[in-house]
Amino acid sequence: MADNANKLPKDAFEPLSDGSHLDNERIAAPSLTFLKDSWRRLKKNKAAMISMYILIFFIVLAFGSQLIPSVRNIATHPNLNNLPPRIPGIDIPGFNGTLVQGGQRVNAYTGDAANVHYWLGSDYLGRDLLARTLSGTRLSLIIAMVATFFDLTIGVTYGIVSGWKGGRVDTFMQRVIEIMLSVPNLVVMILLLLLFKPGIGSIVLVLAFTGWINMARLVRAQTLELKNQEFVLAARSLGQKPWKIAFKHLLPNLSSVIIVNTMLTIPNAIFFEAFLSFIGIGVPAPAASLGTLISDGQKSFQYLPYQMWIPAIVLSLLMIAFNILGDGLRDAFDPRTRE
Amino acid sequence: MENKDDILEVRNLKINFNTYAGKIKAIRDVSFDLKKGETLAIVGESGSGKTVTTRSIMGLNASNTEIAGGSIKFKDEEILGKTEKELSKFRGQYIAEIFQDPMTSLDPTMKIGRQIAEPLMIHQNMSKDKALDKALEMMKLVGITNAKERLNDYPYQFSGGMRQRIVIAIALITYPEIIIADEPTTALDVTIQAKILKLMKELQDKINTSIIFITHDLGVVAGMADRVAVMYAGKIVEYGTVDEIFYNPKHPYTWGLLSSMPTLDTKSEVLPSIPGTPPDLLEPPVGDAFAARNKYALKIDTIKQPPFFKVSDTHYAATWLLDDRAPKVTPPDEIVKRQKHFKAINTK
Amino acid sequence: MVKYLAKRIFYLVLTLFIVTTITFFLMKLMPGTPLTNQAKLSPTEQQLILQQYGLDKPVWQQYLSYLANAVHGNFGTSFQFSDQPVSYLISSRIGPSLLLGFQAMVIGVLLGIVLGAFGAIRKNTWVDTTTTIISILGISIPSFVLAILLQYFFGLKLRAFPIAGWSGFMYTILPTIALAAMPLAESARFVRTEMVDVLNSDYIELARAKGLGKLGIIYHHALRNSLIPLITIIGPLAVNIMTGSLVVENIFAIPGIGEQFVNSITTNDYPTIMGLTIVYCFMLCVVLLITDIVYGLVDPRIRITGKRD
Amino acid sequence: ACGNSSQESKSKTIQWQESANLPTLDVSKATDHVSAETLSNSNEGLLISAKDSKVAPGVAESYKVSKDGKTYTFNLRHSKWSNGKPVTAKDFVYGWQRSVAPKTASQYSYLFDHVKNATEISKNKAPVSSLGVKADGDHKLVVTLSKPQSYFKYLVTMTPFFPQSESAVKKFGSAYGTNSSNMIYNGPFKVTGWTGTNDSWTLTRNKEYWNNKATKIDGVQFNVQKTPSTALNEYQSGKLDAIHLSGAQQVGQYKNSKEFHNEKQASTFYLELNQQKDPAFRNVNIRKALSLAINRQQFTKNTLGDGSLPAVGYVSPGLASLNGKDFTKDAYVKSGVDYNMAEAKKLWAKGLKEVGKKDLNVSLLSDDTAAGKSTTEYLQTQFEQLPGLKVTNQNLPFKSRLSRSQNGQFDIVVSAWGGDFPDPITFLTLFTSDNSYNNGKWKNSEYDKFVNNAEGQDANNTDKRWNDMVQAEKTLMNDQGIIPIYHQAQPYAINTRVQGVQFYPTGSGLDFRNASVK
Amino acid sequence: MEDKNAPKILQVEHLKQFFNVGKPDEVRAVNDITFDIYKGETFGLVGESGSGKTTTGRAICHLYTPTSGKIIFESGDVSKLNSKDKKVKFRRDMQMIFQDPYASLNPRMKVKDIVAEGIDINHLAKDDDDRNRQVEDLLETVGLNKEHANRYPHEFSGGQRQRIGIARALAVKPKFIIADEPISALDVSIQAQVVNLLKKLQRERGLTYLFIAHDLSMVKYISDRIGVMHYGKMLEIADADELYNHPLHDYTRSLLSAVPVPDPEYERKREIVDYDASKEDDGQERSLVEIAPRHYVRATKEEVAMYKERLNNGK
Ligand SMILES: Nc1ncnc2c1ncn2[C@@H]1O[C@H](COP(=O)(O)OP(=O)(O)OP(=O)(O)O)[C@@H](O)[C@H]1O
Ligand SMILES: Nc1ncnc2c1ncn2[C@@H]1O[C@H](COP(=O)(O)OP(=O)(O)OP(=O)(O)O)[C@@H](O)[C@H]1O
Ligand SMILES: [Mg+2]
Ligand SMILES: [Mg+2]
Repeated sequence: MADNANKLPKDAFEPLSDGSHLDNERIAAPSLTFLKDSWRRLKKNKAAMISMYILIFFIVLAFGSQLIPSVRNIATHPNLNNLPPRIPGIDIPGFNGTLVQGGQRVNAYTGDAANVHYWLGSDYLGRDLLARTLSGTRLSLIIAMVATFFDLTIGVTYGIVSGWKGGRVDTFMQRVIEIMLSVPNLVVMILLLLLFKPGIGSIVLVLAFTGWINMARLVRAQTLELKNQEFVLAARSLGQKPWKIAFKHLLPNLSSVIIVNTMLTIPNAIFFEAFLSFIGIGVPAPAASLGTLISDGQKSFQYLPYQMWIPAIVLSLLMIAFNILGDGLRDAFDPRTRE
Repeated sequence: MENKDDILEVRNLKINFNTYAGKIKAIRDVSFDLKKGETLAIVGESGSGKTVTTRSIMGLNASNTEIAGGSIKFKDEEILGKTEKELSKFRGQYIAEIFQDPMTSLDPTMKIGRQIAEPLMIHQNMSKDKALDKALEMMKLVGITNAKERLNDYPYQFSGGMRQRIVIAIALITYPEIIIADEPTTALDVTIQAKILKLMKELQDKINTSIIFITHDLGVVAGMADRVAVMYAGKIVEYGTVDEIFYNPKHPYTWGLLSSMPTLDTKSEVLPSIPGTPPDLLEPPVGDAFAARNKYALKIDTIKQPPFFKVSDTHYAATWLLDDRAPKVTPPDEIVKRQKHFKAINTK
Repeated sequence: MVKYLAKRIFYLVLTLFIVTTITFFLMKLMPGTPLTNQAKLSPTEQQLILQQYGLDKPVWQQYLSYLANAVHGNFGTSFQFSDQPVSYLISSRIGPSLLLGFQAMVIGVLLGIVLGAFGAIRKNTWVDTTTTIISILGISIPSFVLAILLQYFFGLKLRAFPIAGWSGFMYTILPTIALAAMPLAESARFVRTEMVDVLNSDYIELARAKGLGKLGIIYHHALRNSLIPLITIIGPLAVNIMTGSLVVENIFAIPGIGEQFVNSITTNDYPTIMGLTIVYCFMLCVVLLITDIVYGLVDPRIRITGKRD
Repeated sequence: ACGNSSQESKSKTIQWQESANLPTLDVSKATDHVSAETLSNSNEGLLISAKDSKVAPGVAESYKVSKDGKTYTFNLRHSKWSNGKPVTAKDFVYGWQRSVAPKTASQYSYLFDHVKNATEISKNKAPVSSLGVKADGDHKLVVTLSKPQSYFKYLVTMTPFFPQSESAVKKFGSAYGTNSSNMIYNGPFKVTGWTGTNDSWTLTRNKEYWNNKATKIDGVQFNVQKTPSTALNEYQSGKLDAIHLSGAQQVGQYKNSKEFHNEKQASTFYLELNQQKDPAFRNVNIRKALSLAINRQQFTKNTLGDGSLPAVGYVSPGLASLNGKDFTKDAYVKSGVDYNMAEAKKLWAKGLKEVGKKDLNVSLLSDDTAAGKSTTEYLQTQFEQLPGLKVTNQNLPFKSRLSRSQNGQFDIVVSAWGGDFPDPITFLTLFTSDNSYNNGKWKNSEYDKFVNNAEGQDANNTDKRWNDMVQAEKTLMNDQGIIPIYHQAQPYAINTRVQGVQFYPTGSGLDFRNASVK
Repeated sequence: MEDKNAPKILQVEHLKQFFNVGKPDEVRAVNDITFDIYKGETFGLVGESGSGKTTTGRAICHLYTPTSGKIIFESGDVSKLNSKDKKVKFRRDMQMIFQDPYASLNPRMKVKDIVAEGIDINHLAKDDDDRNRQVEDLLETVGLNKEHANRYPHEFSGGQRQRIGIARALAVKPKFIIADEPISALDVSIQAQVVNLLKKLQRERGLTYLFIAHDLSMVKYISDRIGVMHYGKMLEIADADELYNHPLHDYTRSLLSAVPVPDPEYERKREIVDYDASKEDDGQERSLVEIAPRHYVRATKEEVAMYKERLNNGK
């Protein structure tokens, strides 16, 4: 087992006694914050990244397109109604302005319409469906986001208070949640919507009213856990004020739960808005959300399938993208998946 | 090193883990063997590769494991490379494992009688009733009172110490040839730990099994082991009989470990500690991995990994200090004291 | 356990009471009365009609008598169907809804378990990917879109199933699928996560160390431990199905209470809306109670100590 | 499933779509069209509706009207109830009394207002027995009116005037008419299979009907299908023989087919402007401007597209005619229903100046149905072309809409009126100053005078009465008291195997007496 | 190290700390304990898991409101700190060091901000520069580099994190530190680093420690006096050597007999002494009695004699 140390330097067996080699508190790895680290992991998740780009695409498109006057103020052209999609230069059935009528594919762009192009068709009032879909997407997103913002603030506050206070306060607050949970939320929404004047505000309110419970429960559970974490105790033993603890210690550590849950609440809100619109108690006309567009399109699905397909696909894509991104973020934030 | 009654031989084991950050070289050339009926303790600090080593003996590696080389032979039968199905014949039957955390290693929804009996039903095709009878015996053996009534209890109805006894019963029920105990008492209180350790020794005598005992508590090692292997950064740095390691350690890391632990009569104002932290196994240093924390380091330590130097037939250490060319160094006081004691027993 | 049950039932009653009270007063705030042709009725007749519906008394009296009647399952008379007690309306229509809901729940959850379990066992393989895609689609495609598509393609184009209506098993298939998609997706996701967790747990490791084969581990240890928590999402899934049934019953013309609920909303049939609201809450409460009891029975930790967090 | 549909098509039962549930079979309480459609085939009054605004003999073989137009004598035929008991004049007396009695709270009791003492009875000021209807033996019924009513013959075809068997009403008690077995029938069909709440029920041949041999079909099954697209799917798969077509697409698809039936209805959709809430609407130029801004042609053709007709006035065309000339021709006022945006803008500017306003913010209230939404959306775009006008749409469920219009909580409301019987007066009474359906509170003494004359002093004089009504309509249109938009039609797709189903624009609407199946 | 005549810095009198009072799951985590800690000493607290050590520590630090009993810190009753100033002062004077190096540092804060939290709360820094300087000093004091200030906790090893925790506690210049198992989560090789640091700080700053642990060798090494807890009760208090050499209470004896020692010969000879806790459940009144000077045992009146004898036999 002995070694032939021929090639070793002469002083190989000199002690390194000056201690210079004992550079022991050095940290080699580059500094990575939690968010950077999570981001790195998220970037590895292709589906989540694609979803994120899809969402960015839709959001930019839906909001950016509002700068175009014809999208912001959608004109009606009763004479150019129910035209199928026609995109200049594209000649695939479904996008070339033809539709099946009485078993035959005919060109719908005749007469007045001969020279117009509705890329995604027009609706029963001759409104551009592309513009309508964009506005609808925007409206759905706004409703969902505002509602989510409300239920986020309500839910987070409720959860933190309930978890942090503990004791009787917590018990009472949990009872309230239990009771709210044993009422189907859609029923509550419908009852409230019957009461309020139908409109975007009411829908937001109604969505917010029922949406926060999940967030509150998650935040409470997490708060309960964090509350007894030693770093919170440390802050308390330093005399930190409770509200500062909430902001400096709890919130940042709740952020991943909150972000993930928000990502999953938004599609939920989108869904409920669409649902309410679909059963006819959603946003009032002429404002259109994806739900009302689907509801409108559904009526003539057999003949003008594009009127439902387009908003339905956009809606589903949004939901899918939010869900996948939410899942992806959960994985990215979850330290257990850190390898 | 070859020995007739070796029942397990690990040779030049190299294991890597593929992770986001890169390849973690967790086990870097580990060799040891285990004799019939003996207890081999593996000590070393967190992350030194103790668990990974034993997991590969069980064939229970994580999915991102890459076995980069070496062999593990159980009674001359190669274990590495066996399929999951073949491995499951070994597990529980010839090689059993006692896990660290008694609170999480039992199925919360299965009656403990059944959990104990399960290996028999798997490996010996025993009927459930018969297996349960055996389980009952085993429960008595590991010191569970009212064993009969408790056969149908669920894990949460037991205290931590009792659960660990159950876990031991599960490991023992097939009278395996090797028991791997990965920190079986770390989660327990000292008084319970003492009882469990005693129980393990008694049972070992009874069924003449070999134990690989993993821990980082040198006190426990002193009580349990026949032989000791000290691991550092994915390598064994010193191994020998328990007396050799405790009374005549040769590796500076072993020195550090032994002297940084106060005994009940340590009086010195400052404990000789090992500075710094273990190296990052993503990029293990060239040369001796311990060099950066070693105040006895030689220049060669930063250049070349030390080979094993033989101290006695049973005692080897991987440190350049044992090379003839190395300067003589004085170990810490505590070690000097121990070495004196070693001389004393050996001359006796 | 008995004490726990008593407590739960107390909360059930309390919930129903609160819900009844809130809906009652909400309804009082709504416009519209049973008098459609109000304008053409003489005051005497108007008075008589209001009397018939008990709307002539002060609100608090109406409230008390409503409560008293509701306890006996009497929710007054429908505005929409003349002389038809709401309780009869509900009882005669609840059957199809329960059947559909039950079928959807069973199919959704069972398939969900299978998918979720396979996904977890074959984690990070194409099986897992497929499972994930199915469950994401199930969660993301609204039931009403799914129902319309199913009806169009399987009912009209392929003629594989009846388009709509309610006369026999064949008629339940499409609506069941439409309703089951969400529970399927949710439970598949849930089971997958649970199972992945369980499969990473120490006791599964111990089971492997015992020499148990893959199937044995899944069958004896992993399944039970990952399915028990599934019980906790049955309640939310039931809510899902209830939600879905509102449109799915409408689209498939199923004479159920979901269809009736939407119908009552559009006809301002307040007594029916109230009655159905209470019935929905009651059903959900019962589902929650049952799942709670079942959870206690299957999870020994709760069965024996009667404690839960 | 495909199997049964072909089998069904061979049966002599017609599969008919209904878009709403059947609320009741109690003839006194039925107010909606589903009950009317069912009951007018399962029960029969003294007379029955016939083509061209005529009436045909029903239970009454013949009838006589006294000179002063106040006494009607009906001679009843020997006919039976579905339980085998004879239908007698007493059943009519009982039935009418029941419909009028305040206790019944029939919402149609106002139809009896010309029958002697009816109004007093409904106000509980006279006993029910004092109602001006008497049985003269089993087969003669004498009706006394308080004033002449030339259209009384139409009224007796309606459900509240149907006979009712006292013994049956007593027997079934409060459950009378709440399901198909708690009811007896004297019409060509019996209702079966209605539990009171379910979504389908059947008219089955009534063997006891006096003219049973004329009935050619076994029955009609009504299927409630509220989702139009589903109904269409079911029609195409052969499960339904007849469906309501909904929306331009469905109509467009069948417009040129033999299956297409566009049934005109005596129903007009019009705008009421709330003059009480918005003083600006008291200005006639503003009202006219709004009316002229509506392109009714374009709206009905492109936007609604469901076969409805652009409004030609308030009273719907084809409802009534005198000497072969339709009422609407006589009473046509072009400016009331014209489209002329340039003129509209001019009048609008003028009107605004007159009321001293620069702009106007109004809400437009309508139903939350598909047609309701299209209407508001269309009107909004048209109206907003008038400078300074801002329109907010409000689409509410029917009853909410109704209660808001009746309580004056609206600026502009899309109202609809369906004539009860084929006489213009069924429309015209609505806009007298104090009529409770006059939601906009448009007041015009001229108009009131014409309507009162038609109902009062000229009631028994056909020509004068006609002229009164023509003048009333013209006054309404000239002053733009309301803004008519369109006359509704109900388009159907009916399988060609089904023949002879009769539609009427008013009242029951649907008659299977002569229907046959190939 | 310890001045035998030092004044008391902390007096705990009949402290009771129950949880879920009045509910079926009531826990009597600390049940009537009394002890004093002298200025400048290290008081070790040992006992098995669940015996109430942590609860005692937290109650003293006023993280819990005691169920009953008194905690007097530097002549002030902790539960009666009515003025804001007093509270602030108390919070500065008494600090905690925690067990879990992973849970005790907020993962979302930079080391700099973690360490400076106490400085910020008490406005101890004049300006940002001063704050940074103080943080750097503290980091150096605990043997870390000042470059570490801008990093996040997860980038550090367990021992380093524990030292950051110590720096945080030191930032407010406390007099008294409760160290709740500060080393039990650390590797043997790292434990000594932290213990040495704690000892050095005590020497330099005259700190008083309440040192909680279940590793008896380490407790003995670091403590001047030791209290033994069991089931929420204090069973024995004595000077460290005295306790180890002459344990009186059966539980202490059992505990000591179970301590593993890195000495194979000793281990081979080990005799485990069993302890039966039910012996104390006889309903008799017990309290801490001073059997020998500074050596207290929880005993009934009758048992006192027995313990005295035991002590004499042992010597
Ligand atoms: N599945 C894995 N993926 C990546 N790295 C792993 C994996 N399993 C173990 N490691 C790494 O391998 C090294 C050795 O780990 P091992 O668990 O064997 O240490 P140990 O000696 O048992 O430590 P402890 O005393 O903490 O149990 C560690 O650096 C660990 O991070
Ligand atoms: N907030 C709390 N609510 C309820 N019970 C508690 C709470 N904190 C502690 N306990 C209970 O009080 C008892 C004493 O706990 P404590 O943490 O003080 O023990 P310990 O001696 O520190 O144990 P360990 O060595 O495990 O840290 C335990 O039974 C524990 O479960
Ligand atoms: Mg390990
Ligand atoms: Mg503790």
